[in-house]
Amino acid sequence: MSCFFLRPTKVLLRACPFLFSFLVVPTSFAQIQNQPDDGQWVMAAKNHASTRYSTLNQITTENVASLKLAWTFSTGTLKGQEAAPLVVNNTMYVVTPFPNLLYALDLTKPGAPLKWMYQPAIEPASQGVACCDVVNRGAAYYKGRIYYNLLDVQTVAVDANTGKEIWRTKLGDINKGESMTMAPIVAKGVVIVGNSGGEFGVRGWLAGVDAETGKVKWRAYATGPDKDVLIGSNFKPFYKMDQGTDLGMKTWPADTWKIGGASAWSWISYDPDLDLFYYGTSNPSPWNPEQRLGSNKWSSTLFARRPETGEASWAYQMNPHDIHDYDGVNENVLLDLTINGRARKVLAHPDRNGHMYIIDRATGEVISAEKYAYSNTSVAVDLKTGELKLNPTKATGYNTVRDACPAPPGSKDWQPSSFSPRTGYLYLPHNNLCYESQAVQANYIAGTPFVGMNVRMYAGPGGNRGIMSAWDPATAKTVWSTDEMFPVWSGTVVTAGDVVFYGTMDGWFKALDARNGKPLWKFKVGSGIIGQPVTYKGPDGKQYVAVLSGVGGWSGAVVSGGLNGVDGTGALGFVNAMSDLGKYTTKGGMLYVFSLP
Amino acid sequence: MIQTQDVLPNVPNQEEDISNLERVWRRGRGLFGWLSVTTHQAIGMRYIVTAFVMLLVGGIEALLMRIQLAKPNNTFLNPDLYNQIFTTHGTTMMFLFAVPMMEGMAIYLVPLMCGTRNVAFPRLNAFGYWMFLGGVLFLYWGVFTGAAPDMGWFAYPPLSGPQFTPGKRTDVWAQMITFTEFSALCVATEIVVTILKMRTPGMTLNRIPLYVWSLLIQSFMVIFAMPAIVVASSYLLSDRTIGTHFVNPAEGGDPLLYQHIFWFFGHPEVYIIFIPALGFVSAIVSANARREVFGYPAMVLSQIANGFIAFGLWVHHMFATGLPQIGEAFFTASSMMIAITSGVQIFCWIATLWTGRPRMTTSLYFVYGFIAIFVLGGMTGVMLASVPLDLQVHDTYFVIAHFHYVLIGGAVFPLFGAFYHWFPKMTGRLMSERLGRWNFWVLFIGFNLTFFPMHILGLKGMPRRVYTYPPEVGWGSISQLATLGAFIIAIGGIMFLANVFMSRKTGSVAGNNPWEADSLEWAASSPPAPYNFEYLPVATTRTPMWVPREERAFVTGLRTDRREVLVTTLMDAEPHHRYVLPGSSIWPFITAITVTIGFIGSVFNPWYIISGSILTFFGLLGWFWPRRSTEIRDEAGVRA
Amino acid sequence: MFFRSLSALTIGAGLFLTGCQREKRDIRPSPTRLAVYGDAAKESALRPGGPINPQPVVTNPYNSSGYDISEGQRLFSWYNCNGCHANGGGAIGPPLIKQQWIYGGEPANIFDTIIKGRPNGMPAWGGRIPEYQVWQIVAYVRSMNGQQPTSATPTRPDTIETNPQTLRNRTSGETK
Amino acid sequence: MTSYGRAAKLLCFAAFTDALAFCATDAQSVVNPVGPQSGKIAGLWWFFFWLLGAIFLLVMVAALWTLTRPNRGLAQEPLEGTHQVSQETESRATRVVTGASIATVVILFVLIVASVSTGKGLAELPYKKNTLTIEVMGTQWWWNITYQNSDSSLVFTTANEIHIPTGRPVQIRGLSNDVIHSFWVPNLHGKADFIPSRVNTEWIQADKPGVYRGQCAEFCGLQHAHMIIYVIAETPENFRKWYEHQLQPAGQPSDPTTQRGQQVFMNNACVYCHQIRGTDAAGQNGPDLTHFGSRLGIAANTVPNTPGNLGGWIADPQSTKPGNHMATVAVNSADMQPLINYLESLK
Repeated sequence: MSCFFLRPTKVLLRACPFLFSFLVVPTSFAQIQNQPDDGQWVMAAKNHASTRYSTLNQITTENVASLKLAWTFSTGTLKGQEAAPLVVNNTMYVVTPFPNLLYALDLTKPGAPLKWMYQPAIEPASQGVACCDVVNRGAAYYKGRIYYNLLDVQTVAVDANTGKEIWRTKLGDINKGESMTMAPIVAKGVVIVGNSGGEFGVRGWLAGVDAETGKVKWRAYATGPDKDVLIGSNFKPFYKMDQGTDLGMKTWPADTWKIGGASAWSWISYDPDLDLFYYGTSNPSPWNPEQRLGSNKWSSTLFARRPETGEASWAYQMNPHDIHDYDGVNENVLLDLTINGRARKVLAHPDRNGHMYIIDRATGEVISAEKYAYSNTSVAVDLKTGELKLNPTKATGYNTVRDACPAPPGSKDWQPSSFSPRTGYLYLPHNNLCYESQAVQANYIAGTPFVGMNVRMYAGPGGNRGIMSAWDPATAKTVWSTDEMFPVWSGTVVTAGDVVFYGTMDGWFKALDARNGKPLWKFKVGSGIIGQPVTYKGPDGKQYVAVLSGVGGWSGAVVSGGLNGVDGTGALGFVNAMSDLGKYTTKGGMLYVFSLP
Repeated sequence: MIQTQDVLPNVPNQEEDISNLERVWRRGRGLFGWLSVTTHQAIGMRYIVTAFVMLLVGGIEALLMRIQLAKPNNTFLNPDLYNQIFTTHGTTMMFLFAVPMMEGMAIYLVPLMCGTRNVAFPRLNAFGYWMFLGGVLFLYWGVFTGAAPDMGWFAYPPLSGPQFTPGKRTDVWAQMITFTEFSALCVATEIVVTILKMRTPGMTLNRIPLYVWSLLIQSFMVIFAMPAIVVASSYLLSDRTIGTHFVNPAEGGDPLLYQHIFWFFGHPEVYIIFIPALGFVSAIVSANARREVFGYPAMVLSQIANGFIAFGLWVHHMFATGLPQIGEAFFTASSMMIAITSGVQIFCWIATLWTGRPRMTTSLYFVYGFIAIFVLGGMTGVMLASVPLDLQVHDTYFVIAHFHYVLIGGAVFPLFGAFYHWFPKMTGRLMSERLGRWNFWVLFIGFNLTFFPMHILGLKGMPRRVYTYPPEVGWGSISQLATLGAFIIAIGGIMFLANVFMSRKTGSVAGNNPWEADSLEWAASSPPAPYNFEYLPVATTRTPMWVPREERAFVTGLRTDRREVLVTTLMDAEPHHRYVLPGSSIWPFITAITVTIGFIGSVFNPWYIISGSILTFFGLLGWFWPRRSTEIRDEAGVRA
Repeated sequence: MFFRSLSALTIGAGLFLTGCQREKRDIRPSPTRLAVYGDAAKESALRPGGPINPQPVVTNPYNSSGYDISEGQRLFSWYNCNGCHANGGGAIGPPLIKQQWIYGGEPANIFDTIIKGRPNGMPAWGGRIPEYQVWQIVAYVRSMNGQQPTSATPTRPDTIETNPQTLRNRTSGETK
Repeated sequence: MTSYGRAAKLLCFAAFTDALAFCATDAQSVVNPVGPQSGKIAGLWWFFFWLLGAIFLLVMVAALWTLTRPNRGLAQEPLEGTHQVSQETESRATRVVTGASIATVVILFVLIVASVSTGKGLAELPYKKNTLTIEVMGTQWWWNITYQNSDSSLVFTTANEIHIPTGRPVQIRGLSNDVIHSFWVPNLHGKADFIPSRVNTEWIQADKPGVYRGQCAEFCGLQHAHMIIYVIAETPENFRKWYEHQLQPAGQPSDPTTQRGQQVFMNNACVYCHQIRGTDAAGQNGPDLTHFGSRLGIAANTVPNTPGNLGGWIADPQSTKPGNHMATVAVNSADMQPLINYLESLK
């Protein structure tokens, strides 16, 4: 299937120079190595290209073994801590899971004391519509304000210095099952946020909120007629299967698109040159595929849109008529690669279905889509038509399907990967889960789950439930990989010191050699890690690594929700694979910050 | 000295022998004695009486259903009650009436016809009866406490499964199956051994009466078919009580597997019921046509073929489940094949009547009724074997009509004939022939009035097992007709009961052989002595009773001071050795109680299997406590 | 012999007529069910001024019938209870197989929880689900904890194995 | 009317005085075929009926003949003393019985051939062009119906009533949501069992417009008797109109009463189980009510769809159909009429 040729000689990274005057614009691979970034962490994915790569290089493969705990901070909450702390202007901002507190910690003082705390007005009932723990994936900093989402479908802007609420906008209704857990990004003065609730039969949307006023500038639904999806004359999907009018309505049985899911609950990347941002939509609702015949556009779809108007430029549906809950929401890492001697602006999208999509981010053409993890639900992606060739023996339905891999959380769920231009590798924290399922008639009651599938997950081949691996987009091969007992549900960060950091659900924070995956250092924290590690340069000039510990999320719900492990179908079937988690970790909510002595 | 046998050999010590026999075979006194009985006449009669009571109960249930269906949108029964009643009706008729009744008749008649003193395993025989009674009582405990099964007598999962039939209703049904199948297997075993090893000398395989042949075939069928239903009901029971997944498709089980296993039993079950009835017909025909049944080898061979083919056509109960066409064609052909073997037997009987001198007794009336009804049922059976026709009439009143035609026509009419035929043997008095003919005509007319219209109902689209129907479908007047017929049948039943009770008191005394019939049971007195014969009669021809008295032979030399019988060889029935049968014992009853405790308890708590087993161990300990040697290898004398 | 066996049968049949709650099927709910639950459904063990004597007890009218528990099981999925509580193990909502109840585990407490909702995500179903159905759900929820007669409790649904009681012996997910 | 139909009349006149009841209603009749499938089966049926009927009569005549004096003992030999028949008589009987047995074999062979070839004929329909696929899901105790199409925007769900165009082969794709059900519309075709976790298909075609009644034929619990389905065969033109109308969401209520009715519907447990497209109600447990007003019956066609019946059904579902799964919802008397009006307005 290797009809293309990749060479890693020219890998370009794009950040967003005009937003942060203090940022140096890297224009070439060489420059990145030479020109250090500012050592801050202003958005969850580090930069708009979502590389999670820091040029800080104090911590290296040689000295990482002597990394020591610098200080800690308790978030005061015990649910899954999925957020990335932000570091801007010597202040660290930590967002907690529900009740979505925002802490500002003063890094200039020893022990980083609390500067202020913002406690939003939030509806506690919203906890009942959060499918997979009441997590929050972080905030974004822009022009002196912290923007983040509240579980009860509100977006807030908080003054970064004082902790005062500047505006708070209600964007949806928990009584329709909507919630918000994603980390927003800000592009061209527009805060881009999306809803969660693919398991509640919401109608997915992504909204552009004016950063200044909090007014909704546009809202792009993922289902329904083209005008709702903000598909206009400039919409040019690359593949025929995605072309046509009102597909968001016509690819559904009558009126089912209104409760068809396809929420945008995860990552957004932005390319300022093309002026396009990229995000994926979630699974269609309900999971039971028999209740929604058709390709169910635009669920499990990658969208490219303009930040100012929300207008769609192209779309590519990775999993038409998704039958395995393969959300398309995973991160899109924007890379500039030279392929077949041609410089191409691409995005790398490790999808839940196990394929690593390398897509031309200007046109939406799939350049390659090799499998990066074990998958038997699909065969391959046809690059001519863009279609995913499925394995019919693993198609879910009213019959029982066993040993379908990957399981609904996919080969990789939301847990973001990182990319090091130094090695040219993507660092993929991912899962190794298979499952058995049987569809049952799902009943729609607004504000309650709309799933219709009995699921039980278990470890995939090898018996380990998680894998940390490095993927070389040049050769489309895994370079190295490390097995983990539990799914690697934390994000990763890679530094110019060639160290990759990630955490495990049994509570180890680990550093690996980015080149060969050799374990270099590990530290046992209080609770399992599912957060996104970050690295920053402190006011003292030292490089710090920070991560939130506190197990939870979909995978950790068995501990954070106190679930009973005897019922394997708990947490949408994840409990079956995780019922022993409680033996290894307990609930927690603690920030750990490390530095060299 | 009371002589009971019609002819006695001229041997010394006759008086002593007879008084010995009287003493040795005497039943114990009081309740204890009653519970300890192991003689085949007593056990057989208990089966017959219990099964007859079940027939009446099942009949009452049928009447309740007919009342409910007599008019559209009737509210006489609510659906819950109706479902319980039709399930109990089917279950009762199949498991608690038909099979046990045939078994009871066999237990009563086979040793007599084979010219021996008792069945091969008298205690097992008693045990089998108590188990059967346990099943009866358990099911009707359910009926009276609202736990009657309500998922149809074949209990298809998932409807019968834990999710859709809450409570203990299915469990009661499934465990009742275990009880009755246990009992059926006990009976089948002892009948087979009795027939094969305890025939009187001279009764070679080709001299066995056709009735005994039918029982031999039926018993083998029981042995092969019943384990299947025990498996099916155990699957169901363990799915329900201990959470297994035999028939849960989602966990790799298969509801169709249950159907296959069930019908692998269920279809032979029909033949298990009516093959003995064909035996009745043969016996009645030969006695009343006053010649032996025409085409003895053809009769025997077609019965055996029936027995085999019966196992190869269960799938015609499942044509609508969506089978591959080639499989359907195979089962169509095999299902129709049974018509050949059945046809041959019908032809033979007609030929017998044709070439004989029919004496129109009531039992022969019932045989003619049988031929009319059964042949019609056979015709509809051929229709049901055809896949396209079956798709239309399957699970409709057409099928109801069909199987009542073959089961009532094929089994109950011969059975009534058999009652009239053997009643004098069992009680010593003849039943009233006059009332008998009335009885026949009322039953015959009532039957056809009830069930013939059901063919039409089926063609008009009435599915079975509906508790009511709206007026606009136009089933009302036909249903009313059927209900009327059902009450006429009930009148017929009452007439029969009246005849039984009156004749027991006032019927004319029968004598040993009122019909001048041909088989050996007529050599014994009416009713037979507990030991059947003073001296076992020897069969010198296929029709030993038509051998002139002076030419008859007897077995002498068997010891009479213990329950000694003669074991003969399988093929030629040559004397092989003496065997002492066990006498009365309370242990079969006690063991049956312990097993019952285990079975019933396990429905509520699986641990009862353990405690029941331990108790049963003690029961068996008592049962098998060593006695003196039972076997004496010694040729018994045969004396002409 | 005939009569004796007949009379034995009759006496036996008489013995059977022992009542059996489990099989009761009240297909039609009674039109009204009045009850004051507020007092009985206390969620705290502290009773200022000492305990009230005698304690008012609210019993579930649909307590021990297999049919009602099974109806409760059906409604548990019809009303999407299993969406949040899975098959008792919990997911979005807390597990229902447990010793400790956040808001009390008495029938009246569970009834209250369903009707009124609870602040941290439990929806208030009152005003829509008829009362008799709530009681049936209560009976089913309690049956998950073995608080109903096991003989009346369905052992598992006919889907993939989701019943905690039969899952208990499975491996805890470490290897498979 | 076909010759079979005439024969049916003949049969019922001959057999029953109550001919009217038998012949007046034939909307659920095996012997009133309106399509190729049921036509072939009915043809086979009459072939079997006449052939087997003749054989039956023959056997009866033979059996009764034995009762007539001249045939006692064929050759009038004395039997009483010896119970023996002469060799000659015996061999004559042997010849007759052998002949009859051979005839049985031959006839059965003919029947098997007829049956199997009809079976093959029934399997022809799927090979025709321009087919329509309808997914029917049996549920305790109603039918969920989804019209399928490769263009999913033409897919919609309704309940308990199938409309089909005449002259067009229709594939019924059968599923079950709980226990085994059996789909049976006798005027069109035989049964197909719908078994959980399996898909069973059946091909039907109606050549004559009309309303054909069918009902579940496999016992499925308390309300097995009231699991009725209507197949309404229409001209292709009418069918297209109906189809297009069904695709539309429910109309918004225009007058205050129906508006109030919609509110009542939304405020009660109704929304937990029923869907009305175009509103927020999207429950899937019960039948889709989007175009409820246009349907023939209520409660899986247990009773005709009249306002009175609807009121009774909502007020006390357990009296119309005891044991059914519809919740008894306390709708106060002032709200009942608006609710009925609203539901009946969903044409």
